[in-house]
Amino acid sequence: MVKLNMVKALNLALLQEMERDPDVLVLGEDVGVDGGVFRVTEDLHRTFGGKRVIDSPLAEAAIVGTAVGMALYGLKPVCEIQFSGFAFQCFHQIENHAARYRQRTQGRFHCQMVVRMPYGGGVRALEHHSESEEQFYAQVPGLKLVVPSGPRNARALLVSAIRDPDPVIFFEAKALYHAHKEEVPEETEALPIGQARVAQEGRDLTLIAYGAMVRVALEAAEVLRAEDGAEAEVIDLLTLSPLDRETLVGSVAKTGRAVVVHEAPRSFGPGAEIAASLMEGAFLALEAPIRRVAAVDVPWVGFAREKASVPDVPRVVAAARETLAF
Amino acid sequence: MVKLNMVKALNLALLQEMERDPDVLVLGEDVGVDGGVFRVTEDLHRTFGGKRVIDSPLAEAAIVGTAVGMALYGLKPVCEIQFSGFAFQCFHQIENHAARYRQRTQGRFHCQMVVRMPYGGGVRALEHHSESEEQFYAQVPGLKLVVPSGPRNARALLVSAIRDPDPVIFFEAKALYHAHKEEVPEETEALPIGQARVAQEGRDLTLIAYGAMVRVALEAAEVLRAEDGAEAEVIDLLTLSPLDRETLVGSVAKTGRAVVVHEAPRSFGPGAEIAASLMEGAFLALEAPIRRVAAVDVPWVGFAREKASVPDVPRVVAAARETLAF
Amino acid sequence: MPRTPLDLRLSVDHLSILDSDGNLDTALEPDIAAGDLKRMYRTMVLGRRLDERMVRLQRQGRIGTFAPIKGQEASQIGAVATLRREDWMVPSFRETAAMLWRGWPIEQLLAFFAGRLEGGRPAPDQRDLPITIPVATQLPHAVGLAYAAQYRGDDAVVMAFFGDGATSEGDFHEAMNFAGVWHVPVVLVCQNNQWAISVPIKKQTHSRTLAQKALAYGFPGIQVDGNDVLAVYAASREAVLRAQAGEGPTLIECVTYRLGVHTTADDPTKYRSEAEVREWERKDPLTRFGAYLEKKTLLEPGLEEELDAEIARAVAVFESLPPADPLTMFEHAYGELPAHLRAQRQEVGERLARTAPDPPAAGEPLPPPPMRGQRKTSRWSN
Amino acid sequence: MPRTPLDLRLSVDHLSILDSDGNLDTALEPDIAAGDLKRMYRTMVLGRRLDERMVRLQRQGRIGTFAPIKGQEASQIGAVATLRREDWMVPSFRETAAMLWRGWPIEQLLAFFAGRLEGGRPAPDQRDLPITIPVATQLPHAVGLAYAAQYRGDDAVVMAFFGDGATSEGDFHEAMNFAGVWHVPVVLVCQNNQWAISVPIKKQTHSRTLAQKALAYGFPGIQVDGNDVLAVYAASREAVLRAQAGEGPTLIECVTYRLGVHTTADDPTKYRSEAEVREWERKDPLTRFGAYLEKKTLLEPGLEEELDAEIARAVAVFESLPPADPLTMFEHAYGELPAHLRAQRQEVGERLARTAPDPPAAGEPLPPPPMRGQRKTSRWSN
Ligand SMILES: Cc1ncc(C[n+]2csc(CCOP(=O)(O)OP(=O)(O)O)c2C)c(N)n1
Ligand SMILES: Cc1ncc(C[n+]2csc(CCOP(=O)(O)OP(=O)(O)O)c2C)c(N)n1
Ligand SMILES: [Mg+2]
Ligand SMILES: [Mg+2]
Repeated sequence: MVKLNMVKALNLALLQEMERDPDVLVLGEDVGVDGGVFRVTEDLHRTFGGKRVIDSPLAEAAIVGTAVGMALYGLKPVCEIQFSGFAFQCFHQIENHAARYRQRTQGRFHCQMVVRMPYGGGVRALEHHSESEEQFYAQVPGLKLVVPSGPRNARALLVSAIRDPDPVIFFEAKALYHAHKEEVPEETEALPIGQARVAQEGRDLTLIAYGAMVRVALEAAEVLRAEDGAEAEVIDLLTLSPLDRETLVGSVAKTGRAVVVHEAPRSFGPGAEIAASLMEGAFLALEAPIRRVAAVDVPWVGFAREKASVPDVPRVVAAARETLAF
Repeated sequence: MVKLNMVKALNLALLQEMERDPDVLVLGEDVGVDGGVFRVTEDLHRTFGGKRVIDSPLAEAAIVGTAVGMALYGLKPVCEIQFSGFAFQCFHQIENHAARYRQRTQGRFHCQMVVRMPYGGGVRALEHHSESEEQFYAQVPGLKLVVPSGPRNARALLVSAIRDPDPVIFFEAKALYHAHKEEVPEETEALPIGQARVAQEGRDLTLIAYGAMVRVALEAAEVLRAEDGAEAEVIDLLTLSPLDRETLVGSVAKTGRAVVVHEAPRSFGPGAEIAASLMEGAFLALEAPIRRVAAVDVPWVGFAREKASVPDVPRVVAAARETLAF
Repeated sequence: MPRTPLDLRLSVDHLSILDSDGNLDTALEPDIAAGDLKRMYRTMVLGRRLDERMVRLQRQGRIGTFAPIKGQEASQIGAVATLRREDWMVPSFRETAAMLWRGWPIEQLLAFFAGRLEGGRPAPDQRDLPITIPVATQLPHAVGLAYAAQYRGDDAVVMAFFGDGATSEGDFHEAMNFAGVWHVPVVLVCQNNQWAISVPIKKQTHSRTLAQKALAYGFPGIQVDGNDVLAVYAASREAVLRAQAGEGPTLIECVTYRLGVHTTADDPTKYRSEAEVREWERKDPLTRFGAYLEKKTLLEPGLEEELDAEIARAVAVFESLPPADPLTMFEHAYGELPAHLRAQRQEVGERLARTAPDPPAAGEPLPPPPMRGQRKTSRWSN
Repeated sequence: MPRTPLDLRLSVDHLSILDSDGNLDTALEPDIAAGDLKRMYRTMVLGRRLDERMVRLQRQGRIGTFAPIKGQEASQIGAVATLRREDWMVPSFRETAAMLWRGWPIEQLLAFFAGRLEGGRPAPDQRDLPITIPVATQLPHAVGLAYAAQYRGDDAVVMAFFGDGATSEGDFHEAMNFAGVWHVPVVLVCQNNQWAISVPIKKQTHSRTLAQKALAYGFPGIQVDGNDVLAVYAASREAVLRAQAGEGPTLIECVTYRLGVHTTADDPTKYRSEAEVREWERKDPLTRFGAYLEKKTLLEPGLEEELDAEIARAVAVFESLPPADPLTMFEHAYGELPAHLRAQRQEVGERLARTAPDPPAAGEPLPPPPMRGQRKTSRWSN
């Protein structure tokens, strides 16, 4: 066991998968000599050389598009998009192709590839550097979308993503990169994609979150326990798509109440699917409407105003109290 | 009054708005001499010339990107993207810029522009020519998303979209282009953006649809009336974003039951937001979970199998019956 | 050096070997075995005949919209004929002749245009990508394939096709730039057929040639007479050999013409003159190559009938395909079907079992599509 | 014509007027009024000093990450100095000097980098776009503005800035191509500062110059010594006059160097050598232009102190800005606030009224951001 922050944990996953499988390679802007602007690919260039850790020209569509070609050949590229805000430049390559080659060729080809990108706020960054675009990927059939919540599961999920035969979009919350360290086993470990984690059991209400919001949900649960004597179950989705409806429905069937928390804007966001799925799966158990705590529906608020938009503990607690009191 | 199909009705809107306002211009692939591959811009080139009806090079990002520049100058461009399946090429220009300039410049500049695109299936077309991507636009703050359901409202909404000070994404269901004709007044008429239409009143259940699915919902309502004696209220959204939650909640508060119908894939689709909003707004009135009838969650099924995926009358009727029987 | 022209050696050649008047530049004439010449001609004619048959199938509602190749046979066959089986071919959506050369069964192409997913499946050992519809988006894939070949130390070359219109897309640019920087074994074949639907090349770009666009990426571009199969072959062969020798990418601009409709939903009389079409008909690549073969006594008598019979057999196979089973639409969405799709498949299965009559077989006529199309144009009315 | 070089006149000039050894090509020396020369120099120095002040503000947590301009002052000022107020300026994210020239108040730039929306608002009569962060995406806007000017019959010229890395993006290509086809009055100024973060120009493209990329679009490209403000001015003036005269677009490649960090979150010692930086420090645009002005006795004594005082005043204004009112975040999302945003605004308002203490004022130090950054590099440690 070593204690690692999320950056180092992700780095370890890349290092070990590359050691294990010569078909795994890394490409993106500044991922080589510089080690990535967040240092997730640090030292890989030194270890594996410029042919396997490719400092690409500044062009997201070609990063993903050439990775699609590599994957069709049988390689397993891991792309880094510097910030999720710049991934719309390659969205057509993801939607038109990465997600579809398997079906288009009826299994003759497929795209075993990962597209990693840092997302989310809380880092005092400029426009396009703080947004949460997970919904755009969650809704694309043919893709998987993984959002880890801490160093250990980030490492284990990245290992799974690299080994997964389908294209995986891997969202890394910038706010978590250096937030805390965790014990991470030196031996490679993998976590199943598509499976949510019950981060904390409880019977009065279910708090549903992913990425950086898991910590917020856990802290809110703590407040609820301490101040309201309410036991919240906290679900950490880990994978957004395919969504683990079974775990969600199981929890809400028990608690009858739920609050979904995310950094993406509220309208037409991931919380909508979660709420709709819960209504379908646990209608008769519902004692209150499922609430969504999310960012406001405006383009970008500027980091000077960000705190008023992104969910925080008091907002989750307030929503939970309303739900409990319904 | 003249009887027009939807293509001609849209053409009339463009013609009249261009006559009325010299700042309105049209650009896109094949919109000029050819009159658009669906003929929506027919004759405009002859009437207004190549400087106002621009046959652009084949590049969606530049079509929208230059239109953004034109709008910043004060013009009112109407872009045509040949098929919605090719709009991901310009998605970054839409999301990064068209949707944001107003806020980014705190009102100093804004993008009064329309991006029209044909969407949806039912026309035996190849991949990327049959998909329904409305959710991608519905969820972008700063945009409006309009989806007409017939010639007359298409014309009136396009007029409003062109006059609207904000960027409007205008989805035209290909299946409706030649589906039927309607009386359309010769005088310009406009319909408010953001307002749904109660296409048919009813008290037993609410069917919610837009675009080509409105007809399916109306026919399903007819079957329910005839065979089940059930009175369905049918809501034609017309605008997806901003969503007219008031009309939706008002209806479901009355009926207690709802089925949402759309051609987009089910998971994380527009139906999720509608269902979630209804749960929030009409929880106590709900007698059954809100059902979603939508396309299956696979990339593209091929038109030989399309019928099994896209909602049709029997599927809507079946979902309505389950909802009524819940 | 105050204001000095930089010595950048920016130049572009034009290559023509067999012109439309039958003049042959024997010094440049490529050395192609008789059997290969015959197979090239055969595939060009097959492409042309299949085109015509497909238009009829489309009119009858048996297949959907497709993009005919008439006039572009030399650009396609001259290029792919230089590939080995272990090389890769990356088509756009108008490469029927090239795909036939590469071994795609006719009935599979028909299935593709009948909206059946089965149509897009390359054979297990075939190094071809399927048809790509979004313009220019296949070009980064070609560059990625070439990178992978180089990475693995394989000898394979990648050849990608695209049109004049495609050069305007960002993906063309990004792919070209990556190809240059990575110095990969890729041959980029642009079929400049003068039109992108209704948009003429003059409205597409202000550069005088498309070949010169390669100069922006630091690798060679060459312009060839795309209706001259020998010139296309010679330029492609040179490019393929350069690629194999590790000398990087080449852009080849084939100057050709689309003699027919853009797709079966298009009406070219709206945007171009009969006279222009007549002009190009005189440069027909088949006529020219046929005359060349005639001189070499390589023309096979009865070829057209033989090919028509081959087409007829394939159409029969296509028409006897069992109806598309809707449940298979779930099959290759993911490597393994996730829970929500298992549920959806079950739901569709139950629904079909309850209600649906068998869908029409692949070859059965379908109702006319509600979208515009099927305009009769003079060029297709014969 | 079997294999013939096409006569395409593909060439690119390099322009240099005042070199780093002080040699002046008097024949090419642009005729700039003394007052303008002084204002140019003043703005270049202001840009450099502000850079340094902003680094300190960033270190103190008073503003967030930003991109310093040190070394690129000549490329920016030589270019914008040729614009009239009615012309348009379209920056990327590293044009502080150009923005100062165009009248952006210092305190507003500081507000921008403090994450305040107010920072992005151009003055009512100002024809500048705000900072654009996604690389190259502003270039189509510039072309659209130029089209609109032409459409309206206005005389305005549009000048857009971008970096070497930006030339790899699809948007660069598409904008260049539209500019060529539409023949619009736009001047495209590429500041080739040799690096895109850690990626050197050699990994960015295989073409020997960036200027030659214009040839792919059928309009002129010129390479200039970007540390020579006179050369940049001369080339820009020519391009602006061409644009005004209806002669279409020009690409100008300014060969320059980023002497500092990419942004305050960057550590250039990871990817480039001290020696390279020293080399370029000897070509410092300020030194060179200063010496030129000295000979003309146009150097103003006490300039630096004066500018520092100007900066200090602006910092004081910035620091006394009232705290950002969160409720205003709804203000310009749409022309008119839709119902769901009215509801959200009300919700936020109630929440703030209940709970939130006043957010810190703009100038108050904030806790260090959790993201990597603020590495001290030798170049900024003095
Ligand atoms: C990204 C994208 N935009 C638009 C289209 C619609 N479209 C299909 S073919 C075509 C013209 C293509 O022109 P060109 O590249 O010259 O190829 P050609 O059709 O002449 O073979 C267009 C605009 C598309 N398929 N993909
Ligand atoms: C589309 C996009 N991708 C990535 C980034 C992250 N990024 C910011 S600046 C930069 C490098 C830009 O290089 P260049 O164009 O040479 O400009 P310079 O920074 O040297 O001024 C990158 C990759 C971005 N802002 N936008
Ligand atoms: Mg073409
Ligand atoms: Mg640079």
